[in-house]
Amino acid sequence: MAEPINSWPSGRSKLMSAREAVNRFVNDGDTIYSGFNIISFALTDEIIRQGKQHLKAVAGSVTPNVTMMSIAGSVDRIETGYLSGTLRSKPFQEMMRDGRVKWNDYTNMTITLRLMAGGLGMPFICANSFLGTDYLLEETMNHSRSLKEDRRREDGSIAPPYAVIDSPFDGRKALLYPALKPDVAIVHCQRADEEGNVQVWGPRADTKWGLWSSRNVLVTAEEIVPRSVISTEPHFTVVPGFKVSAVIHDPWGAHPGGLLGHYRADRAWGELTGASMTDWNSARKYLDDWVYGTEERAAYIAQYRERFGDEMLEALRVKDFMVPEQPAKYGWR
Amino acid sequence: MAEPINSWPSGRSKLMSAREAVNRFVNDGDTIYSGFNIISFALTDEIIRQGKQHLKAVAGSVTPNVTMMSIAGSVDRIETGYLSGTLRSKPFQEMMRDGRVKWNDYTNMTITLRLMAGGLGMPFICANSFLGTDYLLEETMNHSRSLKEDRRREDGSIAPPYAVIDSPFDGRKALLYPALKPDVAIVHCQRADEEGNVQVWGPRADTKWGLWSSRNVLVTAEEIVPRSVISTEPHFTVVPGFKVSAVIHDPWGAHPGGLLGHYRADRAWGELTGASMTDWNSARKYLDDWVYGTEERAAYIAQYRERFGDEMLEALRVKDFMVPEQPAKYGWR
Amino acid sequence: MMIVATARQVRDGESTIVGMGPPLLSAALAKYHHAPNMWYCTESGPLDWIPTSRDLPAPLGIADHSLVQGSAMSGDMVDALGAFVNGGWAQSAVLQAAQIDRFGNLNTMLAGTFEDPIRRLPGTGGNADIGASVGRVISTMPLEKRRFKERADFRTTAGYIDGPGGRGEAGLAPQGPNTCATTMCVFGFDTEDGGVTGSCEMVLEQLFPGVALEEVQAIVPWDLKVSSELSYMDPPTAEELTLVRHLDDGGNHLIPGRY
Amino acid sequence: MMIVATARQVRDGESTIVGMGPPLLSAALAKYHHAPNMWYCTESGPLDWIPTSRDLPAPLGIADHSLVQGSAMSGDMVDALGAFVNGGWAQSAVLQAAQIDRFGNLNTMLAGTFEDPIRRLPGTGGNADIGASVGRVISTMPLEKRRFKERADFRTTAGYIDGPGGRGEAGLAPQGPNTCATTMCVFGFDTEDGGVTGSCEMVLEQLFPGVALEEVQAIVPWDLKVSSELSYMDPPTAEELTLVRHLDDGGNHLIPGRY
Repeated sequence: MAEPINSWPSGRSKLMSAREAVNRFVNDGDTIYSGFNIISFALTDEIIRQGKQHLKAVAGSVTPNVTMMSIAGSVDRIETGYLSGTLRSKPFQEMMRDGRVKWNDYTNMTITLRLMAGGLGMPFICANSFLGTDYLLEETMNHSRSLKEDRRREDGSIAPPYAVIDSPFDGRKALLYPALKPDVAIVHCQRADEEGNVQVWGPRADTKWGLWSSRNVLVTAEEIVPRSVISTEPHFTVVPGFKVSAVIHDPWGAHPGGLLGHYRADRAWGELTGASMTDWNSARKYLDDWVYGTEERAAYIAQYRERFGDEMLEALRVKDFMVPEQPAKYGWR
Repeated sequence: MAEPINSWPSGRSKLMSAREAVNRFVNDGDTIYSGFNIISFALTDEIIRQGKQHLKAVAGSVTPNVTMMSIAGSVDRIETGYLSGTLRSKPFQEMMRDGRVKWNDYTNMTITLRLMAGGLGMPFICANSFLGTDYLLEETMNHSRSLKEDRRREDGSIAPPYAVIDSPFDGRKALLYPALKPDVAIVHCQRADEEGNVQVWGPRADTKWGLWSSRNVLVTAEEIVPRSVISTEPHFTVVPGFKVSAVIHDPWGAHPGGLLGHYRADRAWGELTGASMTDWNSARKYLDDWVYGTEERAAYIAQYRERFGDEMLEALRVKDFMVPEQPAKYGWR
Repeated sequence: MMIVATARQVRDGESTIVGMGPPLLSAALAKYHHAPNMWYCTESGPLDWIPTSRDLPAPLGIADHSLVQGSAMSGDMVDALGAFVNGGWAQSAVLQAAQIDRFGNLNTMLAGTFEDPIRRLPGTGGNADIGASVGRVISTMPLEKRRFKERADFRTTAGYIDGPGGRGEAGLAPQGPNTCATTMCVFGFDTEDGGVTGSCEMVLEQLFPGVALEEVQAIVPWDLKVSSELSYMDPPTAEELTLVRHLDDGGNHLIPGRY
Repeated sequence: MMIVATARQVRDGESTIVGMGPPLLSAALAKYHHAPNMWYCTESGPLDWIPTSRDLPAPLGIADHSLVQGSAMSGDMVDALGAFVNGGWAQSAVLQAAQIDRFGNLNTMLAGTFEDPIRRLPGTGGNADIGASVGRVISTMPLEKRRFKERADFRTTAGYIDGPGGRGEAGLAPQGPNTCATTMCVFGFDTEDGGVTGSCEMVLEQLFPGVALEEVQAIVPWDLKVSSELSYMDPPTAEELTLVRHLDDGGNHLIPGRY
């Protein structure tokens, strides 16, 4: 299972711009872990700006950033348990009907476990989730817009997206799902240091295994902190520096999504951007204005401030913090 | 995979004495997750005092407490990756040779993964670890002191301790290990609340999955804290209250082992107790004096203070604490 | 009414996995009202949420930041759907779905057929994971013709599958009675012992005040079983109604005509 | 000398999983001396340990509390052995073992045969997990007759198994060159490309100062390959020796005659 380690820049610093990171580490055709809970809209926008193509998006649930990447022509394949924004977006529904977007379905848990299996170097992992459902029907597994080509084996045959075997231990049915090993992960996090030690807290969903399973990890961080901040709270680290290819300092990188401890989701703006994905014209207008029309996250935020006023943005900032009643004691001598 | 939930006392409090906990929740013949990193010597001693028999001890590595339980006649079966104390203890070597103690071998990782599989409701899990080794030889898997009877299937045949199959996805060899679901887990932790929310920090080894996979979880806690202490640092919780059967307030419950943030391992005393396990006479003398001769952890500690002086014990206390340089911000509005 | 009817199915002392949408509100209502000791858990990781103040609204999503404050454990999806649900520790679940069928199978996948869908729905999320492992699934959805089908257009989440013995044959554990709470009535399932005997069919158990049996029968497309103890649900109390409105701060959950 | 010889095999910039015993000291020496940017990780969970002060001794165990202070990540065994090692992110490993054989297989299981053991050893710990997945395994043990065998009494940890192609046949990835550092010399392995070609046999590469080739040959029981570039190892520097003694505070690692 040992695979070549991703090479990192000389020295330990991986600090760079989103532009450089996407340029160096995202290739056409890549499978991309695109986040579930804390989304890097900063990196999403950059992928669209650089016109990356034929990406496959994977995550427990894929979120509005995937709808956006699909409409912009960057994502044409999806493996997930939940498609947020499907119902409202006519362009997205259209692409799923006519086969411009292909997919196979999983669940929140099975995608998470498939990422975990990829991260742990396992070929597959077990879960009951689809026993007794229509997912196991041949016409579901290999429907006309399914990812058959992605599952082609060396001998030309097509591997199934999930398979039932008899357990060699107790003979009972076991349903297996293949490991997922994305080429690249994009996420936003509360903080990281220059070396790429990434810290996330709050509901983590599939973040940790999305990062461990991906060959290249690109992270936008709300704050870049010294190593000593990381190592005095080492329990918040989800992946250590050697696992990370690029660290980008992009405050508000999750906007219009929220970031625990920093800002609430911008629900009004999220509604608006979501609404603009409902048809092709408004979607293109949004992309022109807010993605192609801005050069980086800082420019996007500047434009937001300019159009709506600082107050609109600042009103999202979290002001009320939870304080540990009795901080855990770390000490050994 | 849904199994009956362990019944808990009415109300949410699970606070009780070690005596009550072991009496209610440990049965002869049980498989017991006995800890790897933070050992509950308090519960170990109580199990020996109550004369529990035919227990099977499992953990990534089993530690001196298992040697002790074996010599005392409580443990006669072991599944682990590492037997600490094997080399020095003649009684233990003797019992392994003459079949009084039976075992199958795994590794630190595969036991941890087997516990994880048990905790996640999976029948088995994959790992390469034994490919190309003598563990896969028939004479190793079913050696004369191996746990064949524990692996007997309903139809009378013997299931293997690990099995190689061809992956239904890519056809490559995959080595499977069966899930482990202990009947009971015993561990010590830094703190818990009355409801059984257990918090552990520092190197956790296999603790989390040992607790999730076990039907009954018995925890001795260095400190019993209010719920609000738990919920203002919810990231330290390894299992929530509904997963726990008994919480015991037993300060110094890990002694002579150490507890991060509270006390260092008592290396001198650990050496002495380890040395007393080297032959039957000194082992029995130790058990009479320190296990059967004390009624509970508090009595053990009182006896220690009496014999060696308060200073010996107090010298182990941790005095030097690490302070978060920039505490993680939890806040959402 | 649907929110209240669903909440009343949530029992005190039970560990519960709460799904997206109206279930978040129903379970919060139960927690504030009659089930203070239920364990309120969502799939993104927060386990045992106890709101730190009665002023707090219900969470808006399964990863709502408000769930962090007051939770006993902040884990991830492996902990919540893997260890808690698949590991067999969730005693009940509250889920929404687009369709339900005669044997309690849920559909959150599509309307129509796979190759010619009327509409592609978002997918199962955690519902299939939960349906496979949780004994007591409480589903909730408006009582509408397109939602109640003799066979779901697509079975995303196993109920009793094709009837008695269906779960065992599929490789799943039998499960306890399910419930489906709607905008007009509450259904149970005819299976005393969890899918082994009994018809495993949906059974009408409670009508909302003012709803006639025939109205329900007109919507449900198969020959609906009716409980011999069919009763009218007690109307929501003033306390329940006040709590629901308070918990739905901002009106995000209570979409007109759909609760 | 063995400690120093082992430390010299640890490269700067490499992510390394460090095993129990002397490896903890050797890797700490490397970290302090020539490899400040190696990632020092142990299997119980601490990843990327950077001692907060040069006064600190080497950790005494893989879960030593001193590893918490200064580590970038405090995970568990799933993170360390699972994600880091089995996931393919550990570039090298430093391990102790009781026996090694001609093809670099390690034994930490027993001396003698399974049914009639001379001694039951503690078992593999994480060694088998590491041997299956890590490319560059640096093992370390005293050069003694009972430890060097043509075939290990029990193969707990896959080296090149039976020789060229052995790993591929077993279902493992081929691996890079191993190293074995002893109390008298350093061995490499005859496999340029990681177990595909070459004899995959142990090759004597460096002798400690004052050790004669014949002394080594007298201990190793098979016809030992000797590198055409056989050299004498540079003696430990004053700095290395000072560091070792400082790091072995309390004398727990340096057992007379076994380093």
